[in-house]
Amino acid sequence: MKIEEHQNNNPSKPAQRKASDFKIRSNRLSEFAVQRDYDRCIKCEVCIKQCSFDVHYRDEEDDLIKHRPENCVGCHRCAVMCPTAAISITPNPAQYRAHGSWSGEHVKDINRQAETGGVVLTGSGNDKAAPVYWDRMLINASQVTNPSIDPLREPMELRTYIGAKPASVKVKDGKLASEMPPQIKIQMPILFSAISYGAISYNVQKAIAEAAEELGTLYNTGEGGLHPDFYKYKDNTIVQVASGRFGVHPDYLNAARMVEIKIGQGAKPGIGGHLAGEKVSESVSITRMIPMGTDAISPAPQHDIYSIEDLRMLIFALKEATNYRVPVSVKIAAVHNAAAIASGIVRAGADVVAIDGFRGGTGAAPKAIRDNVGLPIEFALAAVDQRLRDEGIRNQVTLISGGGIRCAADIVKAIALGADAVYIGTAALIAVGCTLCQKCYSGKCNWGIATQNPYLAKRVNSEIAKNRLVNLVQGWSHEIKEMLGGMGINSIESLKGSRSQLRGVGLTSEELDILGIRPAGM
Amino acid sequence: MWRIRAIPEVCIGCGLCRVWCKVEHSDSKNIHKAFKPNAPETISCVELEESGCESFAMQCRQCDEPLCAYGCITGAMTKDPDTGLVTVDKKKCVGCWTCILMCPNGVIKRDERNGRSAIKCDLCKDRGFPSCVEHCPNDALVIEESPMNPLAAHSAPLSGSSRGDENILFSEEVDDDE
Amino acid sequence: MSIATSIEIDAAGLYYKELNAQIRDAVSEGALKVVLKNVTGQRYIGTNLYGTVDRDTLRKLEIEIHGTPGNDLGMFLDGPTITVHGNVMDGSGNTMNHGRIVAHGRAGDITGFSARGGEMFIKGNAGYRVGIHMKEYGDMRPVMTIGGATQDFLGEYMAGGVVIILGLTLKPGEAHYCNHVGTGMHGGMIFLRGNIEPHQIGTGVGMPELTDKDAELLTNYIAEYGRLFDTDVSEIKLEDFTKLAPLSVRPYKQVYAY
Amino acid sequence: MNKFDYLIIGNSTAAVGAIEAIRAAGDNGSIGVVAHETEHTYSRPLITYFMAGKVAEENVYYRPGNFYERMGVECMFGRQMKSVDVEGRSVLLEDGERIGYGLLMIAAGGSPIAPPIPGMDRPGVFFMNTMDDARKAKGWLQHNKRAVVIGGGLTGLKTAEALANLGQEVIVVELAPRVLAAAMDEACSELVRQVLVSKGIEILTEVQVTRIDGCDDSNDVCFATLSTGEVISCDTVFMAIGVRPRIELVKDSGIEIGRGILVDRHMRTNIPNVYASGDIAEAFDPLFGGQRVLPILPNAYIGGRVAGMNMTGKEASYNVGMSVNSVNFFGFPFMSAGFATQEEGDGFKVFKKLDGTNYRKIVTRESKLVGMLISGDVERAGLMTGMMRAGVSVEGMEQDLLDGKLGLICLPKDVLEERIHSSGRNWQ
Repeated sequence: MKIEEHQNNNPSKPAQRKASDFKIRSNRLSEFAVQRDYDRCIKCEVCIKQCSFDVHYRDEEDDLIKHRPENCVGCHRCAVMCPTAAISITPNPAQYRAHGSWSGEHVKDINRQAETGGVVLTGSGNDKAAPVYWDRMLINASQVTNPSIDPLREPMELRTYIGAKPASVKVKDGKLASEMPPQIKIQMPILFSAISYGAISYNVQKAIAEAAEELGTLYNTGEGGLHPDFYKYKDNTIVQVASGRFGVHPDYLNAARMVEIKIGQGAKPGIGGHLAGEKVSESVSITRMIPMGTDAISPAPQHDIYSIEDLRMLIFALKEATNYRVPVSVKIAAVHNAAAIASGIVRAGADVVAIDGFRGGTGAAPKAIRDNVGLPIEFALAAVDQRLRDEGIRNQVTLISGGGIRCAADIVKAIALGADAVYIGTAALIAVGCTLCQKCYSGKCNWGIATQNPYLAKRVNSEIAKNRLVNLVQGWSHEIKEMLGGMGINSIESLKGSRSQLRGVGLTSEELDILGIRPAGM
Repeated sequence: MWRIRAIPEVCIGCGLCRVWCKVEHSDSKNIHKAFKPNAPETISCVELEESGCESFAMQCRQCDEPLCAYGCITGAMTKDPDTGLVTVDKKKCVGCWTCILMCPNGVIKRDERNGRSAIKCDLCKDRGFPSCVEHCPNDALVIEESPMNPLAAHSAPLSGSSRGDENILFSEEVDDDE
Repeated sequence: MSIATSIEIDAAGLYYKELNAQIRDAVSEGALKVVLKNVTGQRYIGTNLYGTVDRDTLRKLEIEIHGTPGNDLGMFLDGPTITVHGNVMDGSGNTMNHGRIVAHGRAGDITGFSARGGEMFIKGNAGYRVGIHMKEYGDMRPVMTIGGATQDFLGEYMAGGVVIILGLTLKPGEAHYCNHVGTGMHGGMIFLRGNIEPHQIGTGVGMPELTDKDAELLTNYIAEYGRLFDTDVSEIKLEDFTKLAPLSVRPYKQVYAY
Repeated sequence: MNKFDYLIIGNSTAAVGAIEAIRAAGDNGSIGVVAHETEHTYSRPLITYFMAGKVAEENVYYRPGNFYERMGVECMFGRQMKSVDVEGRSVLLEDGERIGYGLLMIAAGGSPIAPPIPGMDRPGVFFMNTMDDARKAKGWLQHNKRAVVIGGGLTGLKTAEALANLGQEVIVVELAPRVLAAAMDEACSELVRQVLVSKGIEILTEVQVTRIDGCDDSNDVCFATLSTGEVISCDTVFMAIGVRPRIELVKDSGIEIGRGILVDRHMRTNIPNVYASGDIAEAFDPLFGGQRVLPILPNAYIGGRVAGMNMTGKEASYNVGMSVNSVNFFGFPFMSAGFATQEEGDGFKVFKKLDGTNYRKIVTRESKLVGMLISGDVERAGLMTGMMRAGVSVEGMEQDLLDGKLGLICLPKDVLEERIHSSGRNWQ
């Protein structure tokens, strides 16, 4: 059915048109300054073609390339593509008057809202300088007493099994006699986290899927459904079931190695999501199984889950639908009582619990939520792991943590804190080209990542992107092996939950307690 | 032999191929000097084709049956039997532009900088590797390397004696080699 | 090996997992009709049939339930017809793709949640959030016909599909008691027979006139309801229906500051 | 009797095309070339450039000096063929020698048309058909300064340009109402006229030269009398009325002739082991849809190549031959292809655009491009001949074609795909 827009015309009110009806009156200062070295500029117009925000233009009269800095989002595409490095993008030196309490960002956001009356949107992860606890934990290494291992010459095991582990197993004639819950073997404890087609372009999702295939790990479709072309990567696919239930049907569920129920997302705990209708292209519509051009609304809760009991119902519905063949994961945002919730999830029968910290990425989130709601993943992970151990149910789940994993050391620390594996999302997108300009929600991503505009989406060559992703994960895997070797450990299994390998620096005793680690020097 | 091929699916229409082609075919081979306001005009042998969201770069395909060379009235345009490269001898070219009229891809240009001569993609043979391919930011230009088709030689020496049986050009019955 | 195309299973004392496994086995072995006796709250009936037989065969399969099935009856259903001689609980037809659920009784909450296709017929009343986030896609359009009335949040977030509320359980002149009807609705339509006040309807929902196509659709489904439940529907007049449809496919367009 | 596997009559473009094709096919058979000129193969269109001193003598040659040696060809230059014996597979030369062949290709070209004008034999009257003509004229012109060119066709006008470049006073005399009437329409030929006139060339149309006279004290050219009765003084006369196929060479041989030697799409004559190509042949023009003599260089080479291929047993067909001309006068380019002079009607649609000296005209038939004419901005003109050969529909693109805005990207997907991927061997 086609829905027509109904106009409410009030004939009694005479029409008055003010200047503000035609134009948004902006009191905003440009966020960025564009500097063009005219000695270097060759007027090739590459910058003009590369900028979807219409910053650069040719002034025919002066025969010069000029710019509109007020449009610049700081994505640096022009600067990178300029063949003569003639462009530099810097923070605008003209700033609002410095103020200890009212930052320029506050002033800008207030103006934005005063103009539009809307919720301030943003993309990618929390950019505030909240403490990153990874940076305050240091990893141990062996010296003399326990020899370190050289991973270049000696076997080093990063293989990880995703799935619930029974409390005990029976072995008969040297073989496993117990029936095991479904397990997925991955080659390294790194998975690509949920990023939906719709939020990102086809080519990026394809690159991620292919990278997962090549690396022997898994990627997650997010809640955007599975494009028909991507069924061929099913051995490496995690499909998500979220509140929007987009593209969820028996084929989809049975195409996957794992099904994940998405309760929450680190960047926007407690709220749903709206994929704007203009991003619902034909291909996205096929994938999400909704009409083109309509908003794809993911409600805040899943309306069949109002309790842990309801969650159990959905978990087992999915197990029934997949005939108990695949593990079922439940992903939650790291929130204050994450430990108790995780305990409930395990008791509800989930095989995997994924916890997403507050620095996790998003394609679109209200800024107020992204920057102020949730918990650092380090605390949530430590608390969840501890709680599950205390309750004696830690073995019943695989714990995956995500949300701001930036490097191999973060992964080593996460595993030492109790994770079985990590989800990487933003890091993967950076490998593909993302420069964290945070304009994902605009659909105009100049790097071709967070867009459905075919002109922009072509900018990601999935072959190049796949290779970069593979390189990144392989590089990290090497580093993890080096660190393990340094600790004298030859298997990632042995590091799991081994918090004695970590020491805190500059942390309060409460923080150390929560993390379950000792201060450096002790 | 080498050929450059466009991959329209990932061509982003940035035009850097054109920029670097101009640089390579300038006197200075320096990007700043080549584009200086008073520098001699620079010519790109790459044609960036764009229509809406679609784009690709096209340069000489070094045809096995080069109509440009067949139409050349002076013998300046030839296909090298060893490298497969279709080249123009600037000393011989008189600028009649028959090659421009013959090339179905429209990738031969007029070069009137020092006397009239046709100019076309030379695979940057002085440079060793085509600059447009090297500078394409998205691998939308690739080098295809294929064995030289003996029949494709425009003017082959007597020694080449491999006698293939395939039909060639002009023939309705022809199956393309791909 | 041959198997009767109709098979009867006594569900008494069976855990849902065992019951569903038995149904799956029966269908795998060629049963085209499965009759379940003494069903007492077993969940997910019809959910696990993916991959048993080909899609066309699945579409011919009939499951007849005597007793009261548990939650999520026919969740992810993709083909079969389920007839329940009794009430159904919460989440019937949850994320259903194709098929038919006929309940000779009442239905619980979130009936037809997120359904993308198929048909549901509920003889009596239904609970809260009925038809929530129903969708449609291509030629798939779920249609839910409810003989009685429903609780609040009927058709919340509806993105497609059709909900028909016949209001047969209301006393003459009695108004519908559901509030917040169609909150966040951005697709699909609701046909509601009987009185409803504007304050009961969510913002962004309009009341356009019935089109000829609507009338045809209603007539067909009312007739089918009458046939399935052996009910006289001659009293049901098209002019007693209110049609509810969203004013925009982008209800939250204005919420954000760019 | 001397015998060759391949005997080629003629030493110009078509002959070179055939020789190169035979050798490219890896065939080492013996090749003999008989030509009445004594020159190494040279480019006929360049002789006016040579006369004007724009092209050095060594650059007039179409192939390097060691070409015949490298190709293993035995040259019999300065010798005229007299007749062919298709039964006995041999050729009789004027000097009496008989040469046998396995396969024969006749590529003897055309000879200039000599109108019966009194005074044609006077010193100072030249043709402009061979290198020898150009050489002789070049010497003559050193001490003369006023020339009449009879014929306003391509050769005539290129001769006029060369003469003007040499500082001669030039008068072109053309029988038709305008110059280049065969290749161009009125608007375009007017542009050519303007270019020539601006360089001081005088152009007389709808007149003929009726006689050429000497002076009292000399037999040399002195005056030319026009059909109008006007007498103009001049010291040189160039005959550039045109060429016609030298079909008299095969008269009564059994080889079928029309206006030229009739050949099929394999450039084979009615006699199985006799081929013909170049200006002497009357070959298939796909656009025209029939046999035509098209004496232009690209077709000569391609025809020669096709003949060469077929002679070695590699099947190839001549499908791309159509009329194409690219010429410039004093640096100002003109191009034409196919039905360039066609006007609206007879199922043709014609679109024109004149902008200063830039002229564009396209001709379509059943929405396919079948002709074009461009002056000035000739950038990417090959796209259009490519479209003509590919036979793609240009419906709706006419304006873009006129504006020169059309690119390959506008081609139908399958054609474009072929262009991007093909190795350039199969231009239908």
